[in-house]
Amino acid sequence: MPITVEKVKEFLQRATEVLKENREYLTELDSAIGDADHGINMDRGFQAIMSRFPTFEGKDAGTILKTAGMALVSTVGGAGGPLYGTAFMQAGMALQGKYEFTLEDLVKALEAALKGIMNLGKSKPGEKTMIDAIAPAIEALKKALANGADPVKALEETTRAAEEGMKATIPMIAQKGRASYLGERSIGHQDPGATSSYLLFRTMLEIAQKQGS
Amino acid sequence: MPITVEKVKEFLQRATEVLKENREYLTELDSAIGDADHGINMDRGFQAIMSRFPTFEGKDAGTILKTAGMALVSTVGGAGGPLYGTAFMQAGMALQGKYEFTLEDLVKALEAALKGIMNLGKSKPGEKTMIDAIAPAIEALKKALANGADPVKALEETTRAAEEGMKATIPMIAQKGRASYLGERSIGHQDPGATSSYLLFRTMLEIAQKQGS
Amino acid sequence: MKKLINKPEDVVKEELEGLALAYPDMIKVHFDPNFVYRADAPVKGKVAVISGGGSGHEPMHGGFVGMGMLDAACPGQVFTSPTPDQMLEAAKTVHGGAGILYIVKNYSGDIMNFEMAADMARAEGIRVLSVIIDDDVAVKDSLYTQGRRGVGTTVLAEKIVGAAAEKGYELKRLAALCTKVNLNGRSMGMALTPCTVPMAGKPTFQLAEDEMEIGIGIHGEPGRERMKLKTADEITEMLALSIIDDPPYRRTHRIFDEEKGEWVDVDLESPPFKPGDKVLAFVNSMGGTPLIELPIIYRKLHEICNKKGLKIVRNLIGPYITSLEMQGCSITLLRMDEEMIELWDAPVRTPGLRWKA
Amino acid sequence: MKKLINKPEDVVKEELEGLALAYPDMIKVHFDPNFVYRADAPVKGKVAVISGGGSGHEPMHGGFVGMGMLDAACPGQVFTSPTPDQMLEAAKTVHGGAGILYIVKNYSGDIMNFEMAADMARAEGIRVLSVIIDDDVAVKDSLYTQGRRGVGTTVLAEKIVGAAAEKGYELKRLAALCTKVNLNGRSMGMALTPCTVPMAGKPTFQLAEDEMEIGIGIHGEPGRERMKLKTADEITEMLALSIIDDPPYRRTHRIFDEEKGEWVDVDLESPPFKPGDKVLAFVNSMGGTPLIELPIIYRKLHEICNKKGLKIVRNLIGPYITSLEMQGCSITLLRMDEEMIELWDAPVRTPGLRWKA
Ligand SMILES: Nc1ncnc2c1ncn2[C@@H]1O[C@H](COP(=O)(O)OP(=O)(O)O)[C@@H](O)[C@H]1O
Ligand SMILES: Nc1ncnc2c1ncn2[C@@H]1O[C@H](COP(=O)(O)OP(=O)(O)O)[C@@H](O)[C@H]1O
Ligand SMILES: [Mg+2]
Ligand SMILES: [Mg+2]
Ligand SMILES: [Mg+2]
Ligand SMILES: [Mg+2]
Repeated sequence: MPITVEKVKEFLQRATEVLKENREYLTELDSAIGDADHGINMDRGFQAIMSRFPTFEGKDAGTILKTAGMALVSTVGGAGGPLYGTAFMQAGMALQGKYEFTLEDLVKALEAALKGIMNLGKSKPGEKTMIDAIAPAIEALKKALANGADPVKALEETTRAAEEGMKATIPMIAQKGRASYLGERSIGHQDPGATSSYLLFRTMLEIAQKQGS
Repeated sequence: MPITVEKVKEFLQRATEVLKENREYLTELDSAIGDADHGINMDRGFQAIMSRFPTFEGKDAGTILKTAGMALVSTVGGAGGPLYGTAFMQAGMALQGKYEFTLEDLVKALEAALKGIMNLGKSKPGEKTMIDAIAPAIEALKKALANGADPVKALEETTRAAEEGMKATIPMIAQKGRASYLGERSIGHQDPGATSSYLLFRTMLEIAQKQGS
Repeated sequence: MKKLINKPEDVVKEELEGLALAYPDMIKVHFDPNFVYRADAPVKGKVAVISGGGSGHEPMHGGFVGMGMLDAACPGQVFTSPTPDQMLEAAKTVHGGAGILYIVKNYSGDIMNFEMAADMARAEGIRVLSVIIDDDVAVKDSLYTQGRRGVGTTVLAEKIVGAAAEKGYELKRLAALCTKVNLNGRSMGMALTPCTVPMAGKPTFQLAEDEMEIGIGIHGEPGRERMKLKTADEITEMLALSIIDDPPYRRTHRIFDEEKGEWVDVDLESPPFKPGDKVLAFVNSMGGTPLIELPIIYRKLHEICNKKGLKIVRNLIGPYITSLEMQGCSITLLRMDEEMIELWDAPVRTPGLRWKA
Repeated sequence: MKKLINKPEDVVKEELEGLALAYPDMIKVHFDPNFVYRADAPVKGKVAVISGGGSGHEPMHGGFVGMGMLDAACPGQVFTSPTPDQMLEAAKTVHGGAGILYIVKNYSGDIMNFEMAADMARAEGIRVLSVIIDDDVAVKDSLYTQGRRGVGTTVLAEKIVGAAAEKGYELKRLAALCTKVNLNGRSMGMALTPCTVPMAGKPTFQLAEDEMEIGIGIHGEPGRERMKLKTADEITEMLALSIIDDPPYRRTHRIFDEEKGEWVDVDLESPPFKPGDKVLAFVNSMGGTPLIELPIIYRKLHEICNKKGLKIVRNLIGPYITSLEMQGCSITLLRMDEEMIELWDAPVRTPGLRWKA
């Protein structure tokens, strides 16, 4: 069963809610090793996506995601803004013109997103960033699909991998972003960007589960 | 038995100790209705008097008190500095040239001191200031002497009147000094200047009692 | 108590040492007694303008010494009036032969110490006049108090009078100008947090997390009223309206009558603001308030002045008359005429205020 | 949280509105996207200097827009880098035909957003170069971090580069000058208290009554090390020696190569200080520190520089690059040559820094 553009919109709406609910939580995480704004930033960015919603009418998934990415770039600021903005724009580019797409297309879109983040952020896994949630999640999705898992099952594994990746940031020493200035003192704290990434994957799963039911 | 210049010096020394001991207390009182410096100011001023001590050698009571007053004027600042400074200088003027003096002379000196304070401060009893301790103390001393009380007895009554005057400032509304800006909110707090004045009278008594023993 | 200091008793001395090292082209510092004075003092033939007061209000007054403003400033201990010998020595050092104007804030301590200093300077043959600044509308009556405190208008008076002295105003004209500035200026302040005098070691008052003090002075003393925290707009409105709607204010000042050779009482009245007035709007930080907040206050003040028909022709925004690390602000409105505007715009070169020089 | 604000989400907008009302002769403000720009922009034939960064550091950067300093400043939300569209629109508005220099502090967010903006501006046919400021010696290595943060040297670079732009330096020469300033400046900061981002509502870290943070940045983030409170002299010594004894610092910057038309990596090295160097000494308040404390720091810094053979030829003392109401300070030393001294002394007229104009 293909993923429709309606599901993409539903995902963006639900993600906006989820990020709003987790605004304080993400900000709290960012206050331990950063500058206490990640939740505020993500919330502001997704509110901006919502304000662009009327323009999504009749548009393909690629255009919608690119618009969302541009909204993030121009309202979030900080590190999160350009990184998530680029991620959504790259994913949109990969899904250009599609009103329906498969999980295989999703993998391509996510890979494009990750590559965009790594290029812009000059970063790689293991540096205590959002990448540590995103990279293993994509790997898990690919593996599940290769093993012939059904969509919901595959996204369950993706989400689990994102969660594990997020938790794996706790013992890491930060090497990118503001947290890197803390050196050893960044150990023991979960990365806020990895956490917001996990929340986005979880939201994807939630939408898929609804679809399933 | 006359009061000797040695007793004056003893008084200044002991007053310095007493004010140092009460530094925090006076400052605390001043923080409730003023600017939290009265104890610090008085301590600084009397330390300065102590540093002039070597010059007191062989001098008469009047010269010593004038020197003490000038030390206060030039080191205390605030309202307390010129007021106490003037008081000591005026008292010194009244005792000019004397190496010994009577309680009657003391009354004249205290009256001169009070007049100096009232002139400079444009103030009168009932305004919640040091005057509310000093004026009744002088009255009590005069009355005791008129009644033929012995010196220690007379100074006991003086000190008691100073203490009562000090306590009587508690329910007053301040009309002079910084406390006046608090209006009604100055009610319920004891005036720091009245308190330091009481402490000086109590020290006078203490010296007289030693003399008596 | 958390402060960037060494020993509490050395704060003022070390601050002055630092000032002297930092601005040798503008000022010099004399110790024992302490005062800051113009590097090029005495300026021959110019009236010397001297102010002073407790420390803890930086940059006032030491930071306002230099070309176009003060000739000398006498800092007392923190929040404690300076002593007469400071003002006397400062006067002797900067006297350029044309007399001295003392600008004195209306606190009993400052008044008494400056009066003594003026008498002492006169005894040494120096002409001295003094003008008292009493602009704080938080103090309602003058009958049952020391009268209004001297706050924000002091800074503006020092700038305007300093410029006039530089231009060659003679002593009496200068004193009259300073009085004019005082009668046309009104201020009011508020605090979100108290401050701690280094020697005292603890805050002078306590405020709950949702409380503020309205009508505070500048000495860390409690204000007239404690109330629940309000928004910046509401606070600005409270302060601004207290100033703008303040009725005529009468009081008696003791000034020195040179003809009679003695101190005499004069009655003075501050006229209230009225639509059409040109004003200088001064938004002042009490020291600890983030600078991002001051334009927020100014924005509302501008709106209120507009509504009330007052035209803001000049402004000053920043920490200029502070109370150590206190968070809060004060507003001063000064009615301006052409003379005052021209003097305000004149060059000034001091550590704390500088333009066109 | 106690602040002189209305709604936390309106802080930046209302601050900008206030700035626009207060300084119409110096600056204008554009909203959506937000930027502050010179009232007389575009200045024909002059390179336009643009900076930007999170808000909460006032007067930086918006307060440094005006004659002799910045042409535009792009404020993000509090402590959050601005977005590329702000820098792009600012560039289009102030471009006088001679290109744009972006001065960027080295934070991942600032770098990424400014890079995107530069690419977008170039796509619209505007010549853009950017220079990164990374002067915070509290960050030891550049290999395992984003490299050193941009702090106090930014203010000095904006003044010196702004003066050079005013003098007519062309774009490449201006970028080279800015790089020179960066390579010769070093800073370090400390905090006695944290600060509270209005939108977050509580302090970013907690400090006990007897603790301080050493090596903090300017975003209310915790520092490198927490330690027991020390005296002003000890703190000054720690900061100053960290700066003066800092070894050569190497790092790689990504800059735009106009010949190749692409971003390339260049290796840069900051030479250490050595006896005989002339320096500008900058003592900065983090925002909430009483101004009386800064000369106390300066006094000790002067002594240390003397001892180390560094000659202080200019100084700057005050709250210029702040972290809201944080109490604490930072020290910056900038090695000066004749060109830089002359540019430093040139007239400047902005809301936050002003002389000779
Ligand atoms: N160079 C980078 N590459 C990838 N992710 C990064 C990079 N820098 C920061 N991040 C991510 O961004 C998150 C912080 O985002 P946010 O708080 O919005 O921005 P800022 O750090 O500018 O305040 C970090 O938790 C981290 O996951
Ligand atoms: N005008 C005055 N006349 C008499 N006493 C005064 C007057 N003004 C203030 N005082 C006294 O001075 C005391 C305060 O002294 P101090 O704290 O040293 O000075 P300041 O108020 O300048 O800080 C008050 O408690 C009061 O007793
Ligand atoms: Mg952050
Ligand atoms: Mg007091
Ligand atoms: Mg006092
Ligand atoms: Mg941020």
